[in-house]
Amino acid sequence: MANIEYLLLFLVGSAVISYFLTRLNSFIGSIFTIFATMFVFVSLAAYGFNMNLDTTVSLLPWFSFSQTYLGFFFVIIIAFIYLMVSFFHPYFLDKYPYKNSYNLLFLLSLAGIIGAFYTDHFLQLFFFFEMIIWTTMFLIPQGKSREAAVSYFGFSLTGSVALLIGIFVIYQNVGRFDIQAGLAGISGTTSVFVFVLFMIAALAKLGTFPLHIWLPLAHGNAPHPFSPVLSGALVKLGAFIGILALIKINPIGPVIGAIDLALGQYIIAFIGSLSIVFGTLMAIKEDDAKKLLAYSSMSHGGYILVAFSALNGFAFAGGLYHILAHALASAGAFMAIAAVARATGTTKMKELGGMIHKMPITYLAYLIAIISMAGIPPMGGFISKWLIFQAVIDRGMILIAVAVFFGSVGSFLYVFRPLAALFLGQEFREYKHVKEAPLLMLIPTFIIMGLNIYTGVIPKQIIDFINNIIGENTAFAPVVATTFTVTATYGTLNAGLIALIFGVGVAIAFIIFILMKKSRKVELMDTYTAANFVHDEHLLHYSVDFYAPLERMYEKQSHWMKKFYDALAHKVKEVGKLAKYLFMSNNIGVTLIWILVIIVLLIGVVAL
Amino acid sequence: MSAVLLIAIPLLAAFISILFKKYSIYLLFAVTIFNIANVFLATEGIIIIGGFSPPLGISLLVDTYSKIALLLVNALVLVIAALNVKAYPKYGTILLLVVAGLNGLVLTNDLFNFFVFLEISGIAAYLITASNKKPITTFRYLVIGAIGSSLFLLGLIILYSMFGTLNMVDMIKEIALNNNYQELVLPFTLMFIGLGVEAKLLPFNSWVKGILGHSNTFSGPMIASVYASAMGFVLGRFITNLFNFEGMLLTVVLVILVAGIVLSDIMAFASKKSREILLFSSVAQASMIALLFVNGIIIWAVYLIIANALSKTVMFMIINKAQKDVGSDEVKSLQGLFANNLVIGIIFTIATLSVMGLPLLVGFTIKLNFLTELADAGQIWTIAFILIASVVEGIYFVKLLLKLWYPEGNLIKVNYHLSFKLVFAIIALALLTFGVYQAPLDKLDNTVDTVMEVVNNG
Amino acid sequence: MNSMNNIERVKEIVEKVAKVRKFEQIDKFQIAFEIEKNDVHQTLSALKLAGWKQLSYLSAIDWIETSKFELVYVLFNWDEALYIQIRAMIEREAAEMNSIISIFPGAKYYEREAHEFFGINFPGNPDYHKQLILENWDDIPPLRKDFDPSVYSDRKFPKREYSVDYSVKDPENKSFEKIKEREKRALSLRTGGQKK
Amino acid sequence: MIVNILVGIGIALFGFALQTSIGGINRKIVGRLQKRHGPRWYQEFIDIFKLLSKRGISHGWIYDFGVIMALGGIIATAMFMPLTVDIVAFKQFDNFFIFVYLLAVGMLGMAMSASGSGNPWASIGVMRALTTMLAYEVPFLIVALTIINVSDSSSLTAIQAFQQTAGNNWFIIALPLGGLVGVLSLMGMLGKKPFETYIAPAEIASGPMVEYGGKQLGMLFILHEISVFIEVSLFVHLFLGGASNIFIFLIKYFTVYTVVNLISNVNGRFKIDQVVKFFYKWPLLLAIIQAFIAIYLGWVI
Amino acid sequence: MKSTKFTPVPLTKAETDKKWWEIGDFFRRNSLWLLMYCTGCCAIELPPAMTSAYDMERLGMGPMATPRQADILLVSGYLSLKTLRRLIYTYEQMSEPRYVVALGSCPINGGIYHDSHAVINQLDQYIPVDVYVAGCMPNTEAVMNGFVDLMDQIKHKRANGWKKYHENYSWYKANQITSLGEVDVHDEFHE
Repeated sequence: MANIEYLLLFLVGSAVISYFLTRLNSFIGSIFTIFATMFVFVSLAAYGFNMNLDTTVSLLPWFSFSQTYLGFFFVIIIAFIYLMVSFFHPYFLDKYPYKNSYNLLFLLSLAGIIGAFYTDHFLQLFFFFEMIIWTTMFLIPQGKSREAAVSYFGFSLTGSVALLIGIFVIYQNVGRFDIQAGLAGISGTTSVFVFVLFMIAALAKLGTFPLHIWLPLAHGNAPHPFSPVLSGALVKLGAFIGILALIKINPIGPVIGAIDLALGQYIIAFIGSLSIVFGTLMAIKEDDAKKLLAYSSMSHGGYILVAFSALNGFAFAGGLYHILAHALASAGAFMAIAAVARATGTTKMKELGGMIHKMPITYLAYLIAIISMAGIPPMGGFISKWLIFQAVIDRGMILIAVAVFFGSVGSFLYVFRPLAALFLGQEFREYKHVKEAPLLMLIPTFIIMGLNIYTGVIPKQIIDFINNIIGENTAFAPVVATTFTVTATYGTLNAGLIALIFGVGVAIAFIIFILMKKSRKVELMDTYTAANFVHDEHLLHYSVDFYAPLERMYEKQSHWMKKFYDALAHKVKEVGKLAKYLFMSNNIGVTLIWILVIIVLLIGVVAL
Repeated sequence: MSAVLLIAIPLLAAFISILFKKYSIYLLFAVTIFNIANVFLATEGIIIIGGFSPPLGISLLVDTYSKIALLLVNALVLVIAALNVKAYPKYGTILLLVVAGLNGLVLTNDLFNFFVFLEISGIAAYLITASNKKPITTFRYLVIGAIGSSLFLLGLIILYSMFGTLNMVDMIKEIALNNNYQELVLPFTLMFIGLGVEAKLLPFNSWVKGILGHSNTFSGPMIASVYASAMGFVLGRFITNLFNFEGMLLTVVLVILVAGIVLSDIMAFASKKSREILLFSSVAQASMIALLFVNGIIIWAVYLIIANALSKTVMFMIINKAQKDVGSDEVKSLQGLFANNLVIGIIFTIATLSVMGLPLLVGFTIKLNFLTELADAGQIWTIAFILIASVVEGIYFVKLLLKLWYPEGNLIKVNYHLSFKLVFAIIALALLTFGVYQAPLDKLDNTVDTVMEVVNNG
Repeated sequence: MNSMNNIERVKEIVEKVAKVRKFEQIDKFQIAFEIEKNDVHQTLSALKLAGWKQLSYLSAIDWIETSKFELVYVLFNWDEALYIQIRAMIEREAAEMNSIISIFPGAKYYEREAHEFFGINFPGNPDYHKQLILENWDDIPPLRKDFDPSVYSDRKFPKREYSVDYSVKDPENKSFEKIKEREKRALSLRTGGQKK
Repeated sequence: MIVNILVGIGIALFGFALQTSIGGINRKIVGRLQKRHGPRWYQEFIDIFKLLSKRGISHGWIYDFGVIMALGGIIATAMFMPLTVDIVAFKQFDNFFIFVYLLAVGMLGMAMSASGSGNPWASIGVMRALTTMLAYEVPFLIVALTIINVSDSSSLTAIQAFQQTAGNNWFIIALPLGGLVGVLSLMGMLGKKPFETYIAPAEIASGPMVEYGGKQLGMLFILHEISVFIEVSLFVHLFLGGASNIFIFLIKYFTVYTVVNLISNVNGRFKIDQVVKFFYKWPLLLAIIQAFIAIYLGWVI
Repeated sequence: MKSTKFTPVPLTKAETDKKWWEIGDFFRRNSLWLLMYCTGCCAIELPPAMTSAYDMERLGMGPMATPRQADILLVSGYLSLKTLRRLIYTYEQMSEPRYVVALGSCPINGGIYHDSHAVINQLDQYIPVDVYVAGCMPNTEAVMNGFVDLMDQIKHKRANGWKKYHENYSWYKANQITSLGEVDVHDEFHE
């Protein structure tokens, strides 16, 4: 019987041990981290599924833990992503300035995550949140930029501060810090206040529209093995708070007649759709592969928000399914890009091309990840998007539907850009020596590929677990699902059948291919160039400004948000300088004036 | 071993140490160790000196609150003096004066006597800041300090004229009888401003930028942690017992304090020099402490004073030592300070994280608890402002930390003496253990300050 | 502003700068000066200042009899409609002419072409010797008069004789003589009357 | 299940044969339009089989795998397509979104093998194809949303049945603006002249197909025929009330394809950003207005 | 008396291939795609061939953009050295079986440029040519006739220029090298 408290202490202990082990030799340290995360994941999976983790507390008396299906759903996904990514550590750690602290902070943040999702006390939730924030904040600058870590910390801190103020507002009204009771206990204007504060926290952590500046910076510049964790796992914390705010608190504001949805929920859905559109447009324009995937996580965060704010059983199930599918897909994609970056040293699409010839397995991993990310049938992304579409259509939210459809089609565009610019196209001379990623790195890629397909073809087990969550947290009807099919308001989707028929189609095409004559092998440079003799691969590789005509249309508007936040920071500095001038001036007279002002103020005030 | 020795011995030693200059610093060590020992042995309660009855005679009040203050002040002075024994050997006598003055401040129950000790410690402070080699800033500090203490005296005189007694306990009894609060506003404001100047509250502390901005490894910690914590304790005692603000006065004081927190954090956000960042952060902490006392959260204010004093000593010492070796305290020029002294880096990070109030460190538990208490007191807007200020604080501290951790261009050569590392490691360890293991913090509670007890039952 | 006084104006400019060996008015809008080889640079810069900002063309003519190359610089003025040709004779053996890139940067490719087709060297032009139009040329510059293209054609391009198997009704009809006559005339035309 | 699969394959084959012959007939009609004879009606068959008989070239395994995956995806989509209300391979699984997204698999396969061929023109062609898809897809899906919301099911057979029931008439009449948007996006989907930016033979040497020859090009022609069959029959089922028996389906199919083909033959070709600007101006606006009217105000003719 | 019962005679591998090849020939000759390599002045004859006057599409023929897709390489007019180099590169890029149709007299014997240093005299020294259409700019009917001849040749399995190119590849290459120096050329503009 695994005890949550022992797991936490085990993690903190193994974090310290891995610190010293990595000081010895980074390979051994990383291997130890792999085993530590594996132990945690296995014990969570073994005992967590049927909810019999022991939550008694002996060594740390002021902590209190409780098991919920919702919490377990998040923990198992994030722990799985941590395990998969830890396989990458042995090969990446030597390049980082403070490599021995890397493993320490990695395991500490995992401990924070397990704690955050297993606690039922608001302050402990905040305790673990803050712990996750500052541990991950120290991991990001090991990559390329310091500014990314500062903006990540700034936005996450705003989020968690809003969360804390919300917690205290609840405490003031309900008098207790219990999560379930607290959220249920509030109503009227305080629930609006708490809803707004919790949504700020959710938007900041999810990296959706208004508070998304840190997302591309942090994911783009984080160390290569850490961005899958950042986008696959840590973004999901925001989703968790989003669920608390959107589902647990009863709907906010007047109900809009046409789509009978509360106004608060509709505003969040609108923000979600804004972030889908904005994320897609920015991703189409992006040249750095990791920043592109960051913007895609932003747009998928928008999907999750739309799903949870649609207040519909299928949308809620679709949202949870999407969290799982997106976590796997974006982790897979980021890991593929990390493998490429390790081999070539850059993630810029301008400098890369033709990676498929040297790294075919990484290519397959990336292909399956983006098929799921774009929501195309055989993979998990399609089922979750299908469920969300059902809810959006059922409610008839037209503007949200425009954004959701734009996002699903646009995601096809920007996921294809790295595929074409990075993997396909001409093979550059300077990457001739590049070899496929080592075996230890391929294990997680294979596992995630398998899982992507599994979530796409057999939705039953996942839908059943989601039904537990629905039963536990909401009053919606559970989603009916047999082994291969999922039924929603507008008809059933037979995922297994689609995969089977797809297989049949490919078989037919393969037969046609085999019957005909064998085609002549021709190397890549021998292409039709209107008979010009071109000898340099770079001239024949089309990857810079891939969607140039599309990008030109919204070139100017794409920097508004960044300018807004820079201006905000600048304004705060201005106020600081003004205050310094007012209060900290060098001549003593100013202080005297302030003293007199206060005295006169008080006398005047009291006397009147 | 009555508490009077805590004041008498240092004074006596101060005069003796003038005779043999070289050994004055070792005399200081002896006196502070004696004081620390004496604090544990001292008997609690009111101590009358010279047999005069309350309205005239000088009396001391000893309770756990003042014991904690004494312990903190003497320990810090010992540590700081020990660490700077090579750099600043000749400050033995002045330090003895400091110890005498601050002990007096904390212990005295007689308001006029409080003013006297305020003057003694002020003079000692001016002499210490003289070591900054920046006479203009010390002069500015001297003038504002003098104004502050004279305002305090003016307030005291008004009170004396109204109630005829100088003894704090009697004064509180008299005030309790007098029902007209209008008259008390003027003296309380004057005394609050007088103490505010010394305790670095926002509108009155323009001297802090000059003093701490050009501080060194000796004057920085002394002003930023020893004096700050002493004045914090004293201000706390006055606010909770004497002033008990109410009505319009309370709102104005609250506005001053909250504005103090938010504005000083924003000023820190806007400053480029690392020492300026630290000094504005300590100004913010001072206003926070005063705010807690105003809301009657005594025990968490005490812990905040202790934690802030310890972390500020560590941070000021590290930054000042680096500034001395590098020459300028611009954050750009200190870039990559921790690249090759890792231990110091970890210690500085732990101290900063504790000041910011992040988990696993004592700062977090303190912040969470005093916010809960504020929530109990129904002050949601104050919580909101404190937390918004903590966001700004978080951002500028993280910017500072990341600049210090990650070098750009050539590495700077700063080495710290082993003693530095040892002492700071102990402090950092304390911050960490009390962050994780919170049981001991819950042993004490608001009854630490027994002034009201003494007032009620004689 | 008719072109007559323009021509007078141009004549003065050129006479001031160079010794004009021959002046010729080709048509209403085109005049030509023949000057010494080493006056070319001054005249070109003078005319450029006067408004003839564009070097329209630079070509060479191979006078094989007097073994001279004649370089023709054609200048064009956007404001007044008047073409000016500056002609200069240079030696045919080891022909050389200082490059005018400093005056007209556009001349870079004309000089390269002149070198490729005539073999004239242009010191001062950094890459005049590089290949521009002809690829892998392995014979003397083709536009020289002493180069015979048909010899080159027979040498380089493999040829097979077509079997003449077309049937003609009466073998003696005059079409044969007509064809032979036409071939002889074409042959004389092509070789400039040298070969009978 | 095997029977359904065989029926599906039959439908896919029928679709291929139907579209290829109708394509041939249309080439003759266009010929007649331009006062010339035009090819035989089975010319498209001959072209395809000629291509399959030639020995093409291959640029590596992704070049071939992409084509196989593309054709496989498109055949799979065609297998789901219902011909009439009762001729359908998988009774209640012919969901509308399967067609939109399995077409995307076909598109992805072709795009992958085109960029895998290493020719910059192919990548530019793929980029233009994806951008055009982004343009015409969103208005079409909004209209589909209205149709699904009104007919209360997303399975094509149910939508057909809804339109064929006595009370209500075809969606092209019931939702007039939706019908107009449907036609425009159908032309975008088919890649017909005004929106034929990605097979622009003059500009980018037939776009993605630049490196294909022999059997790969043959397979891509089959893919093109079957995808045209899917798109046109999708239009027929969504807007023209599907068909109760096969002959009505043939007639409707022929009229739709010929009308679209004739429109396309009198049009020039848009630039790629004009296509996107056009689709995001009028069709999207009409689709939203139609959705607003149909769902909120309930005015369905 | 031969038995009228139909007994299937097992065909050998070669016979089945031949049988398939004949069927393939039917398709190849009824859908000939042109790669219009408009080198010289004879190219002006093709628009009328495609438009309503002569309508090439009747024969199943149509213009194609790239050599990979085309069956016929249509050389219309004189071939300078530089164009020949590109023509050979394009010819080798075409998918097999491929045919070459040469319009005008220039590919036959150099035409009016027979004595020029830049224009080659006989095209079939460098690549195998299946159909010549003589005439210094042959009439459109002549061009259409040429195509019909090609279809006829395919029918009777005589249009195997591409096989000849493989068989005496070295001879063709030798001729190309003598005339062109080398086929692949590096110039500063495409480096």
